[in-house]
Amino acid sequence: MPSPSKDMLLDWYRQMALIREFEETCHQLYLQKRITGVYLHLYSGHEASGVGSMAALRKSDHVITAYRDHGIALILGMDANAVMAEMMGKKTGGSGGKGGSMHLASAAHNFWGGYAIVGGHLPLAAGIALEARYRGKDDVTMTYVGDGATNNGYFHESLNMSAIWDLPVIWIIENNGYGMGTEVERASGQTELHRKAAAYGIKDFGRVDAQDALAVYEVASQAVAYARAHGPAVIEHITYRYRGHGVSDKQYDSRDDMSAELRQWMDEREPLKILRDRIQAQFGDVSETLSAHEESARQIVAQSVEFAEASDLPRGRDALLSNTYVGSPLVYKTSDSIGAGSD
Amino acid sequence: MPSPSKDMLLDWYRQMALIREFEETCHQLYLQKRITGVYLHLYSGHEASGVGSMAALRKSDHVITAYRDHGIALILGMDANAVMAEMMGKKTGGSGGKGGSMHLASAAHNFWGGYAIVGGHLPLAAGIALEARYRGKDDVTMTYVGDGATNNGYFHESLNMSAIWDLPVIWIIENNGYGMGTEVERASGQTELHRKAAAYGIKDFGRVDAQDALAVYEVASQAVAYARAHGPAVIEHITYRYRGHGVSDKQYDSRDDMSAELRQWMDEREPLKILRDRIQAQFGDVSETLSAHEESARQIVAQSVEFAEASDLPRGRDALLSNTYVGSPLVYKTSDSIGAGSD
Amino acid sequence: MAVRNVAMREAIRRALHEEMLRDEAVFVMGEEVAYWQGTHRVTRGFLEEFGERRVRDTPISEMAIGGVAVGAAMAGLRPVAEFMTINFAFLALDAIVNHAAKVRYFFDGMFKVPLVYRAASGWGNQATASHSHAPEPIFAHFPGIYVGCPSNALDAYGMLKTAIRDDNPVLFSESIALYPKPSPLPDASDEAAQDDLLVPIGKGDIKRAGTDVTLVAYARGVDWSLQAARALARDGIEAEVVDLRWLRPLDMALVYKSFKKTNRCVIVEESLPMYSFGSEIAALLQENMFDYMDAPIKRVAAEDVPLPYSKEIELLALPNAQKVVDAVKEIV
Amino acid sequence: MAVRNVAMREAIRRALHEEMLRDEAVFVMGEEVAYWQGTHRVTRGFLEEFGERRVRDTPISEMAIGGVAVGAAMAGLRPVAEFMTINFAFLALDAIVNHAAKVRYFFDGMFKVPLVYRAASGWGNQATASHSHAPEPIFAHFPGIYVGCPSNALDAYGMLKTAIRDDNPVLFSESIALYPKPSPLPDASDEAAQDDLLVPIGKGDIKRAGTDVTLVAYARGVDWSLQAARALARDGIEAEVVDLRWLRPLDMALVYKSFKKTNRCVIVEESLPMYSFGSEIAALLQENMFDYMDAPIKRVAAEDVPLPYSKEIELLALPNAQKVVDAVKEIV
Ligand SMILES: Cc1ncc(C[n+]2csc(CCOP(=O)(O)OP(=O)(O)O)c2C)c(N)n1
Ligand SMILES: Cc1ncc(C[n+]2csc(CCOP(=O)(O)OP(=O)(O)O)c2C)c(N)n1
Ligand SMILES: [Mg+2]
Ligand SMILES: [Mg+2]
Repeated sequence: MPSPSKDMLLDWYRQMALIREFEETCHQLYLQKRITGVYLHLYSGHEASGVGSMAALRKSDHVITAYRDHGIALILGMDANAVMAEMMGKKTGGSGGKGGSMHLASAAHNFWGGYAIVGGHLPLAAGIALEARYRGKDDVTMTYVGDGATNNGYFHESLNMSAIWDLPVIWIIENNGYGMGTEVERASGQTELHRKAAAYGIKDFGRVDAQDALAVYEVASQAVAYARAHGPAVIEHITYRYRGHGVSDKQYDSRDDMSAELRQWMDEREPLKILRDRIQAQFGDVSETLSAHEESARQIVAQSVEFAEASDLPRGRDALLSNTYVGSPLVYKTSDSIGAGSD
Repeated sequence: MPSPSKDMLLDWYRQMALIREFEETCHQLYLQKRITGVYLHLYSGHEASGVGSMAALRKSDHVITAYRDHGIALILGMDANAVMAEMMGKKTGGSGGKGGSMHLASAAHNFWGGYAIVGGHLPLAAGIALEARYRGKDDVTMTYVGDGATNNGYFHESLNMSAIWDLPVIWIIENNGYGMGTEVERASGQTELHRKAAAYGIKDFGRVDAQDALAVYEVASQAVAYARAHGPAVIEHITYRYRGHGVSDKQYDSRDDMSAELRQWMDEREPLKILRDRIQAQFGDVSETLSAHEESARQIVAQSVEFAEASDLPRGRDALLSNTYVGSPLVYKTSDSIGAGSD
Repeated sequence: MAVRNVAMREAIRRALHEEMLRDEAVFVMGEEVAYWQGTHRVTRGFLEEFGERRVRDTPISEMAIGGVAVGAAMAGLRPVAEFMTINFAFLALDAIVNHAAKVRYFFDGMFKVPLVYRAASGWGNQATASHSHAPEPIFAHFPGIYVGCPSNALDAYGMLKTAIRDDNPVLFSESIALYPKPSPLPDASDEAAQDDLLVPIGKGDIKRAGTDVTLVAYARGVDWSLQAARALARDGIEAEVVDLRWLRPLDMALVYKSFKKTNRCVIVEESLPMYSFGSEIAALLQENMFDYMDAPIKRVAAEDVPLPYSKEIELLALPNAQKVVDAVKEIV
Repeated sequence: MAVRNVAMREAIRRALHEEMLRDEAVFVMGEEVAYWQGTHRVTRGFLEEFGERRVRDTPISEMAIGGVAVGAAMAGLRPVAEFMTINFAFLALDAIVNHAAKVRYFFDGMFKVPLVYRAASGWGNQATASHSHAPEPIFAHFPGIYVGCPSNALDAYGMLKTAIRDDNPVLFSESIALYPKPSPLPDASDEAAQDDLLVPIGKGDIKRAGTDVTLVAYARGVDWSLQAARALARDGIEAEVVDLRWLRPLDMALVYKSFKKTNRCVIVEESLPMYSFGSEIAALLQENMFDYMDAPIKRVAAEDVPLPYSKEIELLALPNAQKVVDAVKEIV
């Protein structure tokens, strides 16, 4: 693995600043009822986990995740306008306003989506990786999965299938300490989540401090190389969610111990600060560039809000029905006097 | 663990001889179309696995298994007549003729049943163990699960739940090398199945040669003691099925390698012979007693066939409908002009 | 006895609370029921009062939630197992219909399975396609289990208590949209008064009397039906609203009695339209009330599509009172 | 072109085989489809011919079978994923209805999901309660997927080929009881002749013409209906048998056309009766054909119980031709 260049590191910072700005803006918009969906799970605090690991990928590789997907979409290069418009359920949203916060995707970026059923995307990841194996391509599928999700049957069956079929999946367990309100320790008999790999004979790349983008990148690079050549890999990212489980997670701030915990993470393990320090330690003062990135993030996100608010809503029955199926919608109505098949 | 007495060992032999006779008779009856169910999974070859492990239990402990359940029922002391009558779908069967081969149970023996959906009984096992924990009893639940079933989501979720709730379950993986026609190596990324315990932080009691009832007993005793005091335990039993997956497994004998494999197991690792040798090595010639047990097994099973064949079938709509619910059957008919609720 | 307006959520909480006090075998388990105080706040305060033994957080393991409850019930406890939303109960379909509902039958009555599965159901809050179902009829397709779906605080209270006390498995589906809705519930403080409020399994209820058309509904459909009935009354059409309350078993006697009077019927449900509640009730009516039918029976259900995120088209897909009014006007 | 009698199992095998030859993206996966040669022998010989890459044994992991197929289809393959029996598809309900059927909608058309789930369905062979379902209507409740259920070799052949070629997910349910049944299938050896046998999605079929009563059925219900029709003919009653073939979408035009002629209908299905196929068809008929109804529409389905092991009571629970005859006689 080549050590990342200065430009590369600066670009990571750009990505992380964009995510942070985007997520915090979403949070504000939600409080202002300008984003109205009941589910909105933010990636604030997780930035280095996504940025550091996806930096190990090449363009033809694949990425899939759960509902905490805004950051992933932005890292892969999805247009902030399309992402923000999706939050507001607009026609110009990445998913035409039908998917919302939990269902971003971009075929053009090999981003296979955000999924709302815990664990539901894991066999899809294996299936996407299977296509690569089937066709003899050496593209890998990077798959993000929460700590809580590792307790679901989907996790077990998907990882095992990836093992026996040698599927090139990097299973990244984003361990942010909680599934909703449940600590890892209360949910998993094995609390070192990477060790679950042993149950499938999958190569275990251990635990990584995922607030440190460089540490993440290093392990991810090894795992990607391994997956490309051999088969599945597991990595555990230790990270933290800054905004609770989701925006409707109201009790979050009411638990004092949790607030202290959060404060400590923000003070001591803030991913943007850690990266900034790393860059400056190696390359000297780059604060101007970083400030420029922060400023640019503000502009991009502000503009995305304008774009989204100016965009049209999907309207009417056609918009509702379209894309239920490929081809004619074949819509059922109780009062239809003719069916779909016969003319 | 006290070393088992001569009487105890002789009784194990009695149990094993009874099972073997029962199962081989079932096989014949199936070929003669006197047992007609499409599913009939025999315990021949597995005898020492069940006998040795359940010998470590006390009466108030619990047992649950999948569809390969005849042997388990007989070991627990279910009347052979009731078991055989169930094979023939008779009213006098243990499950009134409704359950058949895959659904034997006996509340009186704390035998919670045979279940047909692979893995489906595993959370039930955890639930039964939960009742003991909940009520402060130290009874354990011995749970048998096939190698193939360990790849199912039920396995994962149930074992994890048992771990975080410290449930007194002994998870015995009966690894007979195959799930239907699939070798363990082609089905599980981790082929040392006991190592799956690590994914749940469950105490791993390792692999046992389960053709040797004494070896089985020894490990089971440790695991039972552990479970009673602490929580779940995993044991892997290495065993073999003599009659293929089930009686409808026709290709079984057509695969030459398999037949050789089977022959080798029968020649070198026959559980009844191993037990006989163990007893005689320790206590001298007991061939008379063993022959008597074999003879008695023949009589018991022959009588069970007579009993079953002489028994009545459940007949009529009442028999069909009864025990769908506790209380009135509340049967729905499309043509009913009154419903269940109102009078 | 004082009668107060109480949110349905609160009525459910009260019923559960009383049953836990009454019977030590009753316990709750599910995702976030304990420390988080329940995703829908139904078990608020329970952990503090009853402790970790009887208020059990589970991992995100729906198959195990479904199945552990079966084992515990067979062994003599009375689990109330919560699926955070009914969508996640899809992952437990096998545990529910092939185990909870069949264990008794497999073994010809050897075991009882006195459990309740609670689940929050419904759509309309931009939860998007995989989180937007009211699939009660799917579960009620299978014999061996009962399915209850209350439409107000009083019913929720009486039905849940009955469900917990019954020796059969019950799927108890709670409409998320109705959780905050206040409706009258007596302050029954002693056990006798509480028992008077029990709702028998399979017993429907007339929620509004009328003579011109029968509206058959459950859960949120009752709300839309009552709104529609008020609107229709302004046009001189008196609708009778039959709340079946239980999807299994069905109190068809009540429906037939009403239909004999009105000779017209619209069925209202939140679910998808095909192979659903409306299908079954319409089929039963035409078969058993053929001579009383003055017009085709109409059905109002959700549109036959997955649910989108964007609010406006989401609402287009949902049934509402106006759609009920329109359907009634087609047949009266 | 020679027409031979072929078992439905063999017709399915042939269709699958031809599609695998025709399109390299088509592959099969499932429990025991490869080395064991398929539990129902549908994939007999496939492993030898196509190799492990395209004929993939899976572990006993239904959730993953359901979901891996979705991912592979999104990525451009055309998986034919087998559930050994449809009962096990309960474990994959979420993968099927919340992923396969909804991925396209979530992302507003960004992806296609061209997969087929095959499953062996039905009861009557003492498989007992958890292994005895014909639950196609449950899956067909959900939009986003098609559901096909052939009743003979020719349909099975043409429908499966269409399903594999279609860009939408299809649940293809194969009646175990019909697998061995021979029926005519042309020896279509060239592609054009094969294509002539394709059955469009959602297209029903008249399996017998008649004037006095319409029997609406699918899969095994067609068999019972045809038997009943022959028996009824001896009494001078000419039944028209409509085989819908697809439970989603429904070819109601065909049913209505027949009903306009016969004015009477009995619906025949293997499934449980509540919230099922008969419910939906009866509901649609009474609503859209009200003026043509000369009698109530009758339904013949399984008894509303779990299935017992013992043969005699098991058969009591099952529909059969005599029950169809009896139902017809109540209304003609
Ligand atoms: C099958 C299923 N069960 C429950 C839920 C509700 N739910 C949504 S997110 C979540 C917690 C997931 O935690 P984790 O996997 O750690 O991911 P994180 O939110 O921390 O990123 C739960 C329980 C769901 N969406 N799907
Ligand atoms: C969920 C489910 N999938 C598939 C089956 C069909 N099936 C029955 S037994 C079996 C093999 C199980 O193998 P294993 O767990 O090793 O147990 P064994 O039969 O060897 O004792 C399969 C695939 C089933 N009954 N349930
Ligand atoms: Mg988490
Ligand atoms: Mg096995």
